[in-house]
Amino acid sequence: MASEKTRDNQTVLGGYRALDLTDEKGAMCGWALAALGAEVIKVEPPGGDPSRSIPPFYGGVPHPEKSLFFFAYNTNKKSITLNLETVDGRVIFEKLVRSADFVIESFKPGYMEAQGLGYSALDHINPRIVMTAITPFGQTGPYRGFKTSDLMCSAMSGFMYLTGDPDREPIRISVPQAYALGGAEGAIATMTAHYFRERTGEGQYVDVSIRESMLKTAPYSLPWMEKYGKLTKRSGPYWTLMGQNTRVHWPCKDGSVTFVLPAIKINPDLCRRFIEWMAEKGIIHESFNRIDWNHPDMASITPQIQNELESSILNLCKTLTRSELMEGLIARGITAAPVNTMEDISRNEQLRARDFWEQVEHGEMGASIPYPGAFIRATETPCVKKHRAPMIGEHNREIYVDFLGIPKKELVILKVAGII
Amino acid sequence: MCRQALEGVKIADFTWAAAGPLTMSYLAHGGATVVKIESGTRSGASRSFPPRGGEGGMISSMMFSNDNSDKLSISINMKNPRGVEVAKKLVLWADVVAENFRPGTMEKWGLGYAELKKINPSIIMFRSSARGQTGPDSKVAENGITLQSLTGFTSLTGYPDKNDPTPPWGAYTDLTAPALGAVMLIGALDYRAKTGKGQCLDLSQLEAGLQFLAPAILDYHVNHLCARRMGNASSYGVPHGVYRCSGNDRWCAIAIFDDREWKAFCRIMDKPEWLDDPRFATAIARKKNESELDHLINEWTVKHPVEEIMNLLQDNNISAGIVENSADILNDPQIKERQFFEKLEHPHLGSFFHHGVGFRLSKTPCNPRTPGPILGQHTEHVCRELLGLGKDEYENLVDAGAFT
Amino acid sequence: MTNQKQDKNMGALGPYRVLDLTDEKGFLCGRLMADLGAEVIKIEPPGGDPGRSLPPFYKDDPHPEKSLYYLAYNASKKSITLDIETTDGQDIFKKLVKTADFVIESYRPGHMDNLGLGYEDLSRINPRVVVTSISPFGQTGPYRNFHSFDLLCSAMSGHMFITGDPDRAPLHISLPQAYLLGSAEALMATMAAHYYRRKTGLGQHADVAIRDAMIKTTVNTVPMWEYKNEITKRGGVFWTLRGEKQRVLWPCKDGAVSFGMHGGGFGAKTNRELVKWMDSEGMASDFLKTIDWENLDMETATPELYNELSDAILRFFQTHTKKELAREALDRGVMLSPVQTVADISESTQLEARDFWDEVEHWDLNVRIRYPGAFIQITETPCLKTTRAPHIGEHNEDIYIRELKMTSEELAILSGARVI
Amino acid sequence: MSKQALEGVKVADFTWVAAGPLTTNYLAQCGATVVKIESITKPDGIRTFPPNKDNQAGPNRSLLFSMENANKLSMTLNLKHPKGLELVKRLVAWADIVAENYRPGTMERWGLGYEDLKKINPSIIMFSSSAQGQTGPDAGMGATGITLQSLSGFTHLTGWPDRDPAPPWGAYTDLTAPAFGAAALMAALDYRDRTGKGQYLDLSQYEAGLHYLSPAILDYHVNGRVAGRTGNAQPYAAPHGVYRCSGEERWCCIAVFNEKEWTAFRQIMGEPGWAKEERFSTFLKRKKNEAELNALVETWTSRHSPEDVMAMLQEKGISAGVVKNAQDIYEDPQLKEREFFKKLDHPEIGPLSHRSVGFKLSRTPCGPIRPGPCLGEHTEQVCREFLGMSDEEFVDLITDGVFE
Repeated sequence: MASEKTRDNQTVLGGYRALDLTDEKGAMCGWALAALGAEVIKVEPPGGDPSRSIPPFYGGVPHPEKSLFFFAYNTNKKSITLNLETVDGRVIFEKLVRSADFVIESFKPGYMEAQGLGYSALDHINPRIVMTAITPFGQTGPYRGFKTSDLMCSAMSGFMYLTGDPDREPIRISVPQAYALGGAEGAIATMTAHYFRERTGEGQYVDVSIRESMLKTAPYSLPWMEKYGKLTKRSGPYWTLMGQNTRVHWPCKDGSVTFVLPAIKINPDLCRRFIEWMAEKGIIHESFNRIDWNHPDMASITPQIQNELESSILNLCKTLTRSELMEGLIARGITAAPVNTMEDISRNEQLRARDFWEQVEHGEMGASIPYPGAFIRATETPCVKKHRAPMIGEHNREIYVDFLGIPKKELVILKVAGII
Repeated sequence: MCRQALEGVKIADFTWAAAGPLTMSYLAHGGATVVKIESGTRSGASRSFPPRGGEGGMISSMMFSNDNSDKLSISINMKNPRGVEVAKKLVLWADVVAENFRPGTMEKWGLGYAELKKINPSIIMFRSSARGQTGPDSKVAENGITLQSLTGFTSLTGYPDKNDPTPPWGAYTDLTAPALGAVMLIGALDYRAKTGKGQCLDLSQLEAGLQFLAPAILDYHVNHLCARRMGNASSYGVPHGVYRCSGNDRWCAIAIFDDREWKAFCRIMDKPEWLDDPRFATAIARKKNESELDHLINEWTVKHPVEEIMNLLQDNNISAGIVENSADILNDPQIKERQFFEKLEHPHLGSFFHHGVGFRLSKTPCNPRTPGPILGQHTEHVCRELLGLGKDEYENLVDAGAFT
Repeated sequence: MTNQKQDKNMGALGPYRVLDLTDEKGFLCGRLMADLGAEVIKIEPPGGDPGRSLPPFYKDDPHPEKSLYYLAYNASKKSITLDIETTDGQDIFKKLVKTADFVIESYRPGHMDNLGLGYEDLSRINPRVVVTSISPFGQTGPYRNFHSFDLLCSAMSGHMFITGDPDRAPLHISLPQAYLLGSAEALMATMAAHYYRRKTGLGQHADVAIRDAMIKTTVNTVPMWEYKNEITKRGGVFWTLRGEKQRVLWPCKDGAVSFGMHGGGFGAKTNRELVKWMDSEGMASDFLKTIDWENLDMETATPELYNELSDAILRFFQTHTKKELAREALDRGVMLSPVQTVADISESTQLEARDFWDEVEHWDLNVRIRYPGAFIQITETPCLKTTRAPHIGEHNEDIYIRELKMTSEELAILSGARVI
Repeated sequence: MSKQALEGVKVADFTWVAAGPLTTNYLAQCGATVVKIESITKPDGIRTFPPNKDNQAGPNRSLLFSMENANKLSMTLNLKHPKGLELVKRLVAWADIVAENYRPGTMERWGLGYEDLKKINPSIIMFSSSAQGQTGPDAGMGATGITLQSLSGFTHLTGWPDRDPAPPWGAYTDLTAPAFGAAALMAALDYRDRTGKGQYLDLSQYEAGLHYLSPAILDYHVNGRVAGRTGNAQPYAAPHGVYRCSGEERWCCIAVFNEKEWTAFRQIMGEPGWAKEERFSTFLKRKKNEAELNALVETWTSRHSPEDVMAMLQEKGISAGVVKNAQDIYEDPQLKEREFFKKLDHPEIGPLSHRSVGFKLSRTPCGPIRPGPCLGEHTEQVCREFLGMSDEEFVDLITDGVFE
């Protein structure tokens, strides 16, 4: 228990232990705690966590020790194998709970209780324990038993309904997001409970709903519906923000750029800069010449003129490359960003200048891979240096033999009996 | 009133717009005293987002109320030296100073980390910015709409058959950054409580956002494969997407990952012949003929209401869910039963739903209790009760124009 | 399928491919085929074969890549992962069957048929294929679905009933043997079917019963019952092999030696030489020296005679160590062996002289391990040198990508669906 | 009768006693033509191995011999006679395979070493099985299965940990070597058919046997552990062993692998109080207290017949089997249904059950068709039909005593 351990004063959670029973649904929670210095022990079923089969893979060939998805969200963790569905597995887990500060799990609601390992049981063993359950819909309510997918959590959060073309189906971000956000939300919840525990000595049970953590992705549309009964709909490259469509996505010669089309009535100065730029390029709609841009007569700005501004800027963008366009936009004080791909990201100068990438050694593959580095810079308690995700059961000996004192001979028996 | 987990935590909150306030929301809901420092001249765009109510400086929007519930508002004129003086008093009072201005702004006010430390040696400064406090681009202007493109989310959203991606609705990085920021902030608070040491936290919303794309980044670094948008397809599940149902703009998300689910699905659709159909019998074949399959599934789904399909598939242990619109969410039985929304009475906007956090703590509630404050609503309360200023002292400041 | 280069030894079975679906019941069969040069592809369920949890383990570390049991009997094979219970798995398996000469499996009888992969199904895909099924009791008959384990096959073969001390329970060999004998039997069955295929082009189904293969270990006790209604019982170190009880294990100074006192022509030379040896040390009585060994029939010899002989020999052996007895027996042509441990065996000069051991490189463990080498020495097509057993799915890339020309994307689908 | 798998394979079989004849037994049972070559003065020692007809030893009276040599042909020859050797060479020219298991050097002494055979028949495959191989310092060591199983380590590994070894009954290495040898022979035959090349196969029964102990050997090489006797215990199950049942010398083996089985087993035993005790509550504890557990299990089994125990447990999916004695094997319903034993009428012994190989081939039947041959029973047939000898020549050879 933390109080009896030598606290590591370099990190926030040094000396704390988390037992991480999650699959892909909650991996990011333990990942964050590990980054904060906790000893996160991933408890995998014998044979390994099913999330090890999620693509992409190192070298493109599926292998449980080569899932890049698994690598990404299990850095700095340890791994033991344990079958919780056996009495022996339960007894061992209970021993580990005595030494732990956190338990994180993402089983179907009711599963842990069925193994005799629900919160009340763990609380009885270790009243300081913070137990975090990360599930698609939470532990209560009519949907709690629903069969889940990341897509479904996104779909039911309102976010997807708003993303995509109006005449086509709603879409999600192609790198699934719901489980990652749920895991991060779980980490906040866990830290909140941790803070309380450290002040009062009391642990508690944390019930995280992945869908609810996604619900905030659609914040503007809900009051709009509640107040006016109006449904915000998806609108492709436009953003339907205040009942109006505003273009935010601009294709150019070799890609696209994001910026918000300025409204002439609200921001005539920004518009003037565009007009001047277009004039330089010889793309200018005749109707703009009639406007005195230094003192525009707002009454004369019809929706049609606003539309003409949009189509002219679209034409302007198409004559420029992404870097030319970005350069021009920034020079004119327009907030904009290129639509970056992973390739662009890995070449980004800002990230390099901040020394963001962290080389992680994968000795077993003879490789060193640049990972996204610390998620936040902290002067006193920086995120710990990244260490590769564990191999299946890599720390069985350390935890079972060295820590719990199970004789090696018994460890073999446990393996053969399918318990570890 | 029940105990709350973060009771006693004091935050001087300079954040504005979305990414910053959403981070502080987690702490406010958890019980921290969050004093939002605003100014009448710069109250933040989100106060005026429709739907809104109130007038002029007192304007309030439902979105602002949502993002800032449980916080207090003090309105300080930072251009006035007496105003800055009040701000410094808040720094002395606080455990945390939070901000998400463009890097350099706080320094301009004399409130950089070095200065804060002089005032309050154990202060925690939480700084959230688009690209971090350092580096050549740190001061480039950014908003959530552009930042999600910069981070790569936009290039990963859209229909693969179209030339262009589609931006994810909203400002997606405004969700990813707060989640990770709050984790470290609470950790730093615990650390401070134990060691007395404060520190400065520098969150780059770009860098935090990239954590949510880590598998795709590793794929590029390792395999030189640049992830592309693929609509709703999954690299392994098939069928996997949203399908049109009867009614106007009604859709059902369906994901099938293995043989068992596929067999059950064919049975439900009354297509037993598909099990032996070389186009669909195996996952690889289904993937190859995915658009044809999607088309055929659509022919089935379009004849049924989405609720019926969801329930039918869920009864057979297949992942399916309504693509919920705002109305669906407000009426969702699960959300209702879990009381995710709290109806709070707002003086200008009336009674409406405020969203909570995605979790429940068994001993310490985290539900929203008070709506987002009206600008300067708590100026006097903060000065008198929290900072302990006398009545005269306070009025003196008012007269000096410290508040707006 | 005959593409062998004549200049390089590919082993007698060089041109052939084996798909090995067995668990521990049939491991050895494929292993021996690999020794003979066949390409043996072990098809493991995703996550690895359950046999990988069998002890002993490398450095007692119970890890799926470190089971010495698994390493021993899967050396020289390749490994791919494939769940043949899925439609995709079946589809791929059928593609592989087209390229294969042999399929070996050890599922419960009927399992392959239920999957649509029974012999009839496979022979439609590849009429030449030889399918070998290894099961405890065979594919037919009332016991075919019995739940089994190695000891049970020994118990029901009759061998255990006669092995062990009379005052204790029947015994099996501490390193279970039934599955190994069943595997060897299966190899023979497979090769017989292979020969027939060469002549006719027709494959067939070989149905191997492990218990049946084990019945031979009862030697003559079955006819003893059939003919004489005598049930042979276990007698510890005394066997009723030739009608009367005979000592087969003789204590000596530091252990025990095996020696059978056989009558007639079979034992005459040994017995004569032993008496000479005893005489040279002054321990042969006149009675011993005058026995007509050629005409001594142990079946009809009186117990008194037997006891007199055995008492003398027993006394003699007790004056010597195991090593002394073994050495001298070799020189004198006496059929006697010390009871050796694996340590004694590993020091054998005979095995060393015959270059029996194979040094196998385990780069993953950074070690070379000595394995038992060729099971038979062959002049023209020697057994191939043992190579390390494959890691789980080690050859997925070779088979799926290089050979079957599947893409990384397709493999990702299969991985996500837990097919590979 | 349908075709047999090895029809047309010709074997000149010099093997004797057990390990050799059991190897050619596979070939004979699968349809090969196996000519067993003996001399009248020195027949195969097993010809007198008990049980014998009427307990009277005689060359054609051993039941075991008939079983081991079913389907073979017997030819007698006097190898010391110059014409005998001549005749052998004609057999070698006829044969695909020459098999022998004499002490190394014996065949060479007769002028029948591999080099000699190759001159007669360049594509001949010669198979030698011996205790410790044809080369090496101990090659000449005489051995029987009884002694060899000790040398190979099997004896040391059989018995109770608290006692001296109880050697495995029979001659265990006589059983481990034959299948290896027969299969390698088939592989060599296949190679010869493809390439025209014969070769020499040197099987050391000692070495072949070690493959049955590989894990224990690797355990020694890697971990330095010398495997010892464990009775009937195994690390992967508890209880695991042989339990006394009602009746005299009646036993049943039982193995319980997992919790589901343990629960079912307890139910079958009627939930005795001891089974619920703390000391048996987990697998590790059952393993730790295995001796007590076994004793308690036996209190239950000893009240039932082994057949009942087997039936009760098998019905619930638990592995259990009768420890069969010789009588049980004869009466075994499974063996009956699979026609494992075939009753053949032996000219001197009378009807006798002959055991089959442990497998069935779907197209080509295998198993005993003819009892083991009487000594010299087929001498004439072999000479006339296989070697194409004329009446005159055959009679001359008889007269010369070549067949004695």
